[in-house]
Amino acid sequence: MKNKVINITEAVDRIPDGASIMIAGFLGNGTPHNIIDAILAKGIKNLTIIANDTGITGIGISKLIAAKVVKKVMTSHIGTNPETGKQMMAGTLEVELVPQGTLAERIRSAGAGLGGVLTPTGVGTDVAHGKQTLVLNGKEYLLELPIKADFAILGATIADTFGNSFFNGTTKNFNPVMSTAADTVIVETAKIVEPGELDPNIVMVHGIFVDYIVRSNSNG
Amino acid sequence: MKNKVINITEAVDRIPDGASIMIAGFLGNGTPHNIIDAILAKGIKNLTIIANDTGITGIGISKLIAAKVVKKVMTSHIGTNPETGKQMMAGTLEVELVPQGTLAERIRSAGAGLGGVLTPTGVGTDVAHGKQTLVLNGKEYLLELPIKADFAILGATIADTFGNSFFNGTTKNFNPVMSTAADTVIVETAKIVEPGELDPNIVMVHGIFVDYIVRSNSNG
Amino acid sequence: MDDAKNIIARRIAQELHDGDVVNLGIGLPTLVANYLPQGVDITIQSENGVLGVNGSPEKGKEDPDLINAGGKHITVRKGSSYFDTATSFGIIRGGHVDATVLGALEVDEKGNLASHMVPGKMVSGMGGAMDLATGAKKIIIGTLHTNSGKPKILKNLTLPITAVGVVKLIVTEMAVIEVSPLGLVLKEVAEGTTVEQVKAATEAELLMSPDLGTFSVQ
Amino acid sequence: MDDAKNIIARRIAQELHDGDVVNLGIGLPTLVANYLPQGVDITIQSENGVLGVNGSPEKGKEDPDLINAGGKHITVRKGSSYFDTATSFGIIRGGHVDATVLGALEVDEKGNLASHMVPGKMVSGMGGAMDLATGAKKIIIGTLHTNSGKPKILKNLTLPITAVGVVKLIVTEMAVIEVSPLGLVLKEVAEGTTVEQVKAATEAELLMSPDLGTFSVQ
Repeated sequence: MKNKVINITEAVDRIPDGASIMIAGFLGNGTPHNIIDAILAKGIKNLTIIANDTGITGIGISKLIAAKVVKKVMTSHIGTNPETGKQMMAGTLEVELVPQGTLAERIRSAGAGLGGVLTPTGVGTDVAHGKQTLVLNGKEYLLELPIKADFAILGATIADTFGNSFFNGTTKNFNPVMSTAADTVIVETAKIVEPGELDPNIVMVHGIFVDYIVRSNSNG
Repeated sequence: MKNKVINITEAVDRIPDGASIMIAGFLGNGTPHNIIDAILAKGIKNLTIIANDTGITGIGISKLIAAKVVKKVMTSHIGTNPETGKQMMAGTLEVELVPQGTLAERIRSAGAGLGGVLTPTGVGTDVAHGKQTLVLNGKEYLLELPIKADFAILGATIADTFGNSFFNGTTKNFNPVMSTAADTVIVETAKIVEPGELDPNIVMVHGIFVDYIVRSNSNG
Repeated sequence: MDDAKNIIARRIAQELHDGDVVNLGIGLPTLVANYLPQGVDITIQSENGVLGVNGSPEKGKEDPDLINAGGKHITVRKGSSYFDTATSFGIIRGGHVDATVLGALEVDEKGNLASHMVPGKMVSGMGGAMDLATGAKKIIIGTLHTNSGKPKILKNLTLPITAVGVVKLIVTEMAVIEVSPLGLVLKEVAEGTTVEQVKAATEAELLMSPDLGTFSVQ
Repeated sequence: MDDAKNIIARRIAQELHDGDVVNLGIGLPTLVANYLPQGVDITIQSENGVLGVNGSPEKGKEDPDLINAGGKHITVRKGSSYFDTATSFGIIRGGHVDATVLGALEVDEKGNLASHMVPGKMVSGMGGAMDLATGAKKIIIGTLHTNSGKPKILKNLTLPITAVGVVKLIVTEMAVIEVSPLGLVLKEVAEGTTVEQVKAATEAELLMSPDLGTFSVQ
C-alpha cells in the first residue's frame, strides 16, 4: 500500500500558475490552512478557486484573494471577505456565484460520473442565465453541469498514509465531494496514522481519491 | 426529543395493502429481516417493492416473493432468487430492472429534492426505452427520474431512540438513501441506545428522517 | 434595534411546532431559538453540516471543529449528527426542513425574496439562502420593517431575486404579514403600533385579515 | 472447467498494475485476486460498499456485517473503508476504478457486451454490471471461449446489450483478444491451442496481431 506522505513544499511544487483548485472548508473550518500558506509562499498565481466562500478577512482563502493571485472564484458566499467584492467591482477578479447546494451537487456530479443534475434552486433568478431548463411534472428545474478542477486541497482531522481521512464535527463540509472531482488531491492533516488505525466505518474521504498527504504544523 | 421506539406489530399495522416499500439491504446484509417477517405474518399484500435485489432463496425479500404478496419490484438483480424470474415469466409479477447505481441515484434524487440526474449508464440498452436522452459535450446521457415510496424499512446496527442510526461494515448499502425518500421510515435494529450515546460523526441515517424504531430479536 | 430584533425573534418562535426541523439564518433568525415556547422542542439544522445545534459554548470551551453557518462556535445537544455539504443540502432541498427563518433585503407581494445582493454595492452571495428558500417547507422572513426609513416590503422587488414566490410569512417589529394567493394579508400589528403606521411603512398593498390581532413587544 | 477458469484468472491478473483500483465480478473474476504478480498491490472494490477486500475468512470467523457483491463473507485488509451504494457507484461511474473484470454471455466485434439476460430463459438482471461496464477505465472480460460448444464471441450480439462498445480485452481459456477500432485482434493463444482452433470457436472475425504470442496454462 502506497505511502503518500510528502512534505508541504513538495506538494505545492506540483501546482502550476493558472491551476484550478478546489479548496475545502466552510469559513475556515475544515480548510487546509497550511497548504494555502505554502501556495502564497511559493507565489503561485492566476489561480481559479472553487470553494464554499472566500474566507474571513485574514483567515483561509481570504489570504489568496488579498495577495491578488486569484483570477476567478466559483463560490456561494463572499460576504465575510469584503475584499472579494471590491476586486470583483474593480473588474480584477471574476466571481461566479453558485448556490451552496448547487455547488456541492455540481462537484459531486463531476466526481460521480454524472452528466449533471436537475435542481429547482435558482429557477427564475440570475443563476438560471444561460442554463437549460426542464419542466417535469409541472415543476421547473435548472440543468446544472459538473465542475472539475486540476487540484483539490482538503483539511482532515486524521488521515492514514494511504489517504483514508476522517473529518471531525462540521469540518466535513466540502471535503468528501471535492476529493472525487480533481485530478490531483492533496490532504492536509495534523494527525497521520498507519493504514488500519482508522475504523473503516468512519472514513469520509477514501484513500483511492488521494494523491498526497502533508502534515500541518498549526491550525492556520 | 421524541422517543420513536414502538413494537414491531404496531409498526407493520401502519402498512396498508398496496403500499410501496423500499427495503434496504444487499442480499440480506443490512436488511430488516424481522419487519419482513412481520409483514408476512400480518398478510399485507399487493406490495410494490423497491430494493437492490429480491434476496436469496429463503432469506430476506425472497420470502415476500415466495408468499406472492408482491405485485411489482424495481430492482437491479433477481438472479439469486429464481422464483422472482419464474413469477415474472408467468406474468404474475411485474419486474422493472434498474442498474444498481441508477437505482441509488434515483432514490437519492427523490430524497434530495432533485428533478433527476443524467447518467451514462444504460445508454443504448433496454434501460433507455422511453427515457429522455441529452447529449452534453458529445456524450450521451439518460435522464433518470426520482423514485419515492410510501415506506422505507431499514436494518441498522445501532439506533438511538430519536432514529439516528449506524450501519456496520457493508450493511450501509441502500440504507442511507432510502431513509430520505419515503413518507414513513421504519428502522429495525438489535441495539437501541439513548440520544447522545452514538458519536454524531458516525450517524449514517439522521434521526429527522426516521418515524419509528423497532427492536429486532434475531438476525433473521 | 436589538430590541426590535428580539421582538421579531420572539414572535417568530411562536410559529414553530414541537418536533420541527428548523434552519435559522445568520443574525436575527438565530435569536429565535432563545424564545421557543414551553413544550416546543425543535431540531436546529445548520447548513454547514449539523443537526441539533444547541447555542453558544462558554468562553474558552469552544470546539474548533464545531461551527454554525455564520462561522460562530456552537455546542450540540444529545442526539445530534454531522454530515457533509451534499447531504446537508439534500436535507434542505428535499423538503426535510419544516421551517427556515431568513433575513431579507426586500420581499414583494408575490412572496418573492431578495436577500443576496445590491448590485454595484453589496454583494454577499446567496450562500445557502437560495436552496433554503426553495426547499424548506415554510419560509418565514424575519426582518426590520424598513431600511433607513425606506420600505422593504414592496409591490415588486427592485433587487435581484433570490427565490420566486416562496415566502409564506413576514415578521417585522411592526407587523405579521402572510403571503396569500390574493396578496399580502396583515394578520397582526405590534402592540402600540397602528395599522396606519404599518401601511405608511409598507410599499406593498396590505389586505386586512378579518381577525386582525396584536402581538407582544415585551 | 475449474482449470479453465483458473487459467483465465491467472492471465487476467497480468493485466493489472501496482496501485490499481479493481472491481472483480462474481464468479470467475473473483479468482483473479489469487494470481497477482509479485509486487503488484491492488485495492479491490466490491460495489456493495467496500474498498480493500482481502479474500475469504476462516470458517467460523465470518463477520456477519461483511460481504462482497456476490453475497460471500469476506475479510478486509488494513486501510480499507466502507460506504453506501450511492458513494460506491460514484466511485464506479466517476472513473475511479482502474479496471473491472466481468463475465459475459456474449461479446461482439464492436466491444458490445451482453451479460444480464437471456429473454424468456435466464433473467438475472444487470446488478452493478451496467454501471461498471460504463464507468470503469478498462473493461476486461473473463469468460469461457464457448458455451456448450457455441461461440460467445460474435459478429453481433444476439442477446440484450448490457453496455455499448466498452470491452477492451477478452481473456478466455483459449485466447487473449483485444478490441480495436478495426475489430477484434488475436494477441495471444493458450499454450497447446492453435490459431485455427481459436478461429473455429469464434464467430467474429479475428485480426492477427503482428506479435502474436502464447500464454501459460500451468
